[in-house]
Amino acid sequence: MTMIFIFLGLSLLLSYVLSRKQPTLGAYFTIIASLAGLISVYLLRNSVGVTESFYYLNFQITTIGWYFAMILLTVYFTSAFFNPFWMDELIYPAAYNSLYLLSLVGTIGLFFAQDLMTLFICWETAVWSSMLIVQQGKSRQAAWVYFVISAIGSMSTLFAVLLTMYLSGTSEITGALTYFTTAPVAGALVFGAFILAGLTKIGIFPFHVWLPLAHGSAPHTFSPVLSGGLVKMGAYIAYLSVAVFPAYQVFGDSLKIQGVPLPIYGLMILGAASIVYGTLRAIQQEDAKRLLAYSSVANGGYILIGILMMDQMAFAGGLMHLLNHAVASAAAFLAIAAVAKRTGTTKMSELGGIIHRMPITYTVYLIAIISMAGIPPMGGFVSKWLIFQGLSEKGLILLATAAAFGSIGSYMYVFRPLSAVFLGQLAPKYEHIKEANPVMVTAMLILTAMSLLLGVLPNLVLKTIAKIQIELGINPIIVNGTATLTENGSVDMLQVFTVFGFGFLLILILFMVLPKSRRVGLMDTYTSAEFIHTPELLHYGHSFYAPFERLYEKWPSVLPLYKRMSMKLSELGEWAESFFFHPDPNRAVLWIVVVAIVVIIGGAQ
Amino acid sequence: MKKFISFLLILVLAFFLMTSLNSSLDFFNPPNSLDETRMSNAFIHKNASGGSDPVEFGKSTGLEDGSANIVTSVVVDYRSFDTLGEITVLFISALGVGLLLGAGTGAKQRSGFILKTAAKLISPLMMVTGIFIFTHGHLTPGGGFPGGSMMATAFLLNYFGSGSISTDLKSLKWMESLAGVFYIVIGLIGLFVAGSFLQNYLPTGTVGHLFSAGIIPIIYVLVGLKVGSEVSGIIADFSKSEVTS
Amino acid sequence: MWSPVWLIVLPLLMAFISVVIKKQQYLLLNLSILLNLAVLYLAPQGMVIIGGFRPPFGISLNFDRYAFISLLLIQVLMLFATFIAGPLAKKYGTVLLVLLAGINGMLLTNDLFNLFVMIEVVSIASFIISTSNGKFTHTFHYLILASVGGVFFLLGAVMVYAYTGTLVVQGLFATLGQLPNAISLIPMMLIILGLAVELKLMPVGSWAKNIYGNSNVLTGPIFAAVLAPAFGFVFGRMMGEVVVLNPITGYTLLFMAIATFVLGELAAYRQKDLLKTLAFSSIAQSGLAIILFTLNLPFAAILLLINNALAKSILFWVATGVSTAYETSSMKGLRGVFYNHRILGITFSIASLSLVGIPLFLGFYAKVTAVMAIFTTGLIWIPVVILATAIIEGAYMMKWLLQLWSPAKEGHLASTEEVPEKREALNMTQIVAVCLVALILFVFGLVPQRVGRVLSVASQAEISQVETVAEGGGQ
Amino acid sequence: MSMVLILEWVVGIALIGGAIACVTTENILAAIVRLSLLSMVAVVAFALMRAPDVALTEAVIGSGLVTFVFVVTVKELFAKEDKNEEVH
Amino acid sequence: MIQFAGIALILIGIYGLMTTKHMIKLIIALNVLELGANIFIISVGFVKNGLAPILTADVPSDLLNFVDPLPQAMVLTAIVIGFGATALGLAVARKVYGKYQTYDLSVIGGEE
Repeated sequence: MTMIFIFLGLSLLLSYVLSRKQPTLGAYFTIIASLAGLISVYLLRNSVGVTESFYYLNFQITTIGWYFAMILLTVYFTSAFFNPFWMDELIYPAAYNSLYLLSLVGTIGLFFAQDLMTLFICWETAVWSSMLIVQQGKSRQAAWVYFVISAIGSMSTLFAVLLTMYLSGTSEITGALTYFTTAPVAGALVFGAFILAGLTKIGIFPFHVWLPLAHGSAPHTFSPVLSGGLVKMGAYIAYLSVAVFPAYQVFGDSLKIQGVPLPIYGLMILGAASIVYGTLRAIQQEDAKRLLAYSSVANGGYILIGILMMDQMAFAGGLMHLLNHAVASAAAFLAIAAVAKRTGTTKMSELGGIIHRMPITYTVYLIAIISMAGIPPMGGFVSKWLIFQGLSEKGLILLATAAAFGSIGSYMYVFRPLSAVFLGQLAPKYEHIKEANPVMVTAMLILTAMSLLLGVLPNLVLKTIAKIQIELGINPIIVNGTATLTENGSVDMLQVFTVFGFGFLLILILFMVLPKSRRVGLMDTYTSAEFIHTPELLHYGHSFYAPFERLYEKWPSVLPLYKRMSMKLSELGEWAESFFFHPDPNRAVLWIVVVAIVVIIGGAQ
Repeated sequence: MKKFISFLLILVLAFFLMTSLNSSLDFFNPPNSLDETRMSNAFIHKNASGGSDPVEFGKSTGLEDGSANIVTSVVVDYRSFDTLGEITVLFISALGVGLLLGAGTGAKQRSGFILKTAAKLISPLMMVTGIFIFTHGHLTPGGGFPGGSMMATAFLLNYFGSGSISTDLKSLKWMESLAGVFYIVIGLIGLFVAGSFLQNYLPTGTVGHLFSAGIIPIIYVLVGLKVGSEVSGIIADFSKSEVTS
Repeated sequence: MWSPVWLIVLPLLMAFISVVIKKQQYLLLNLSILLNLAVLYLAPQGMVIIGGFRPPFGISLNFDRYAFISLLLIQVLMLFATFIAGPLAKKYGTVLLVLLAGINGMLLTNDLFNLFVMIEVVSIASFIISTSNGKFTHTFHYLILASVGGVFFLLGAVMVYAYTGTLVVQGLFATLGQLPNAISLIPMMLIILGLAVELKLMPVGSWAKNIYGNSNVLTGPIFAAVLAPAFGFVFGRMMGEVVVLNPITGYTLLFMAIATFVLGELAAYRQKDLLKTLAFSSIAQSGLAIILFTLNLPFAAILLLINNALAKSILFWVATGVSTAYETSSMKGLRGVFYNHRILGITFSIASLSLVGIPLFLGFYAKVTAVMAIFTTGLIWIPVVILATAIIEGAYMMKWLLQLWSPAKEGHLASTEEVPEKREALNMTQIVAVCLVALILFVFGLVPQRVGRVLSVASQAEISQVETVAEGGGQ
Repeated sequence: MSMVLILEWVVGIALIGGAIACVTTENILAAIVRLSLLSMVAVVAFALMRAPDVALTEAVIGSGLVTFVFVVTVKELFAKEDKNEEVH
Repeated sequence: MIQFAGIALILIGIYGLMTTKHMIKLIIALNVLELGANIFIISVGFVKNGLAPILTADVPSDLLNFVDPLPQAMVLTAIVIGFGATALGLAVARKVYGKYQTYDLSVIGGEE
């Protein structure tokens, strides 16, 4: 394993050198490096339990770590296919390529970390290297918000890590965290600090603000990594804080709701809130990338709830949803990126009818959103179904309702870009665009194939998850052939796929047979002989769900709250500056006198 | 308002300071004799390095410190290193004044005939007094600082008298530099000869004699010269300076 | 022969000589720093007597590991500072020599009054250096405050003498500790208040904002990287050897230090001017060092001081170099400036990441050590404050990094059109020097444990005082 | 009460009074002159406390040189005042 | 009494530093403060009916009743240091005057 890190470390240097010579070359190299990483991590699947030390970093191969690392590497690997085509847009291509690999190193290190210090070091490395990549996109503000929100998580992790190390006297993760079975009060503090990091990173409400900003304005090639990959770091922290950290024991004495301790239930409520909030906000978005970012918020909620449940079904669902969402969201982002490469925009109201020019991209996107929305034949369905099963089995009605709401809402938001970007009439200026470059298409097809595969044969993944569950000592999910068994019944995805595939074929045949509709130009709009100044406002993709959005457009947003907080901090700083750092000797001497008086009065007692 | 608040604060501070200090200091009744624990007793009895020889003016010889003026023995012998630091402070502030005001070209000072004559008469006298003070620093009150400053005052009078800076500033610089260098060199000789920097390695002679106390008079002369030249430099810089905008 | 006294005397001798041979000032300066490094290497550690009288009567120098570490740091940074400041350092060569002598004296001396003299030497030299940026009202403000602080320190030292009959620093707390609290209170307060001015402790450190905030390539690094750690080390020595605190004064000091740290960072957070940001950041960091020294955690404090000194010197060199070249230090004017100066940008980034305490850099090790050490005192709320403030610190440092690297309007991709016209910020040799310091910082970050091992010896050698505020107050 | 004690009180009160007068006056030149006088009184105080060295130093530096430096610094203010008098 | 006066002078000097914005007056106040400190320091070493610490032919050989010479030595140093600081402060003030034609900091306001 050390070799992997050394290899990736060397290759990031090499990619820097190559990129200095020829940016595209370095970018192609990132594909090779991440592929090599993927293969070598895959080969580690049988060496669970092996520990290795590299310098003062200690690593251990665990099933869960392997599972997470594989997800991340898949996303990094496929996204890397897009890197070469964005080199000319970036001002620091060499830095981009090497930071791309550095963040990869950081994330993989995080999943394989054996001790808390290694965990934190890898975490921070991933955060700041990805922050430096995000800044190369459209917005510095976004990168900054990303960093600050991450820093809140980082610092609370650091606090938890150090307090744990201090109290337990060890830094080995399992040993240190299980210490808290005997110290529930400190345990609650550490749990809070830990889970805060997870929440910020997954983008759980109210820490979700960075997601739309960072995803929306990161370089197009990096958005899939952010959404599909880096967010999963938070999920890993959440996993650590309920599965490895004895959360259910620590909160064993607290009030329980349907068997779930209140603090954990509260976190689940936050998860549910982000499902609802993310869904509603996603429906509103005008920009395809921001829309997908909000959908990540919603899906993060599913993942969090699933992991927090720590049971047979929902937990498995949560872990599986990680993979499904990573694959689907990476594919969706990549599809949008491919469109943006050809058209130069991600605003839905400026696009339309791209299906006529980029059919493969359309297919990729279609399958990705089907998976994200959790519509049956795809992987997303299985995981969401499992989570829903778990929730309803425990009787957590509120959460189950939110989950159901999110599923239904996701139909709305995933259909919007599908319709606005790909369907409809093609704008004249895009008449001459071509299908995406074969390299990019390859990457997208890989992800699509995975989505399909996960939908048809979820047992491939569920086996690994069952192994994890056995390691944790909870009932494993039972997989029987292609069928997944639960207490409420079983689902065999192969059968489902057959049925849906049949239906799809039927519709396709009908579509072919039935007469075609008449095609009109996009801007062929009746305007009472007025000249149209702002044609995009008349685009059918604009204000797509206007009547629905109007229901909640007045709802307060969270971002102003943060802005106000930042402003308050500035004001406090200004106050301190004018009060204590005033450039007036009189005042300083006055302060000396005041301090002297205080000290004498205070000290005399 | 500001004055009132300041006044009030000072009153409060004064009250608490006084009540706090009252427990340890008796403002109106100084002690009758020096506390045994104070190290100054060793300076007075000249027995810091052991020894219990009686100290008598004009008689005792070969004491650890040969200066009749105990303050001088503290300043230039026991705690000579402080003095080195002190002349460094003066040196650096003279330098700073020079850097800040040195650009001035030199303003002519108008002065009356009487002042001129008086200055011309007094200034050599003061010069001599100054030299006397710092050469007798180990016997009588005074020493290098007032002596050197006296010299500088003479310089200042000379300036009033003649209306311009007559003494060559260059030579002042040399004097300043050399006096400092010699101070350190004498100290370093101590390091090589006797084992510690600024050690009094010359025979201390008889208490009360002009040629006694080892390196003390030498150092005090150097200090006097250095202080004199530095203060002169400061005066010259201030006098020359014009308001530059 | 190889006595640490050379560390003070040599620069002083050079300073006296340099008055008459002005042209060689710069040479003498660098020569004496190099010779000082040799002396540091050769001189045996231990107590050194000056004037031939043993400690209570004469002045002595305490050349232990603690002094060694601090002196080494100061000589190295001074060497780089003078080298990079170039022409300015030539003009102020004598002053820098005296400053060096004063700082070395301050760090070495074992006598309270001698410490006062050395502090005065240093502060007067630093007044002169601060005039080099031409903002005389700021210097004046500094001068008044520092003089008041000096008088306070002197009074404190004299009162210590009046009560205990001795001025020897080493082990003075034992003697002072026997005095009733009401008596030791005032001298302790005076000593701490006297140092507080130079330490930039909150209500009395107001001079630092403008002195640091208008610095040029000489003043910024000298103040932030040489003077700040020097006074930090002196404060550490005082806390370890002299100061006796009762719980209430201890908490007052702790509160002031925390307020300095938090409010300093907040003030830095709102700055739109690079140098002012760094100024407030320096103020805040010195607050953190004071927190650690007050809690009697010298090891963490030393680590922090070293990290800050190295990081701040780089930050100030780059910032002053760039802002002088582009005639602005505002966020808007410097946007994307590192596109022109990649190497400076990378060193700046390394320094700021280390300052913020990002892993793989020395600052991270310092922060972790500090927090772990504070846990041992039982005051768990202090690490919470420190880490929460670290978010703010990270926020503004990153804001600057992002702006300085990205030549772009908000909402647009970075483009070369937005890059300011290239000008020479530092010349090639200066850049090499900055890189060397950055390399030191980087290497220290790679081998933090080794650095820590060297330092822990130093901190153990120095601090003999056992009683801490935490122990006194936490019970 | 011995003579010395009376003298001490007189000097002490003179010091405090002089200091207040020196600090509170609005006129710069008056303040400088008062500082010089205060310094003179301090010389007496030093002498009273058996510190001849300090007294001598204070006399030469404190009341001599310091005053001179002050006066030279504000010599422009002298000039201004002269002008004002001429105008009136 | 003189010790008391020394403390009073320190406080008056601080008062001066708190109330004036005139640079020259600030330095004057600083001088008052330093003078007070010096007087206080000397008074710390004072002994009732003590002798000046100078050996002369008339001094009794038991050397008992001297005042403490160490504070005097310190004050000697402090006076010179004070002079240095004063001179430098005035030089700085003069530079400010050269720039703004006034010594009043409240007129100058905040220099950027």
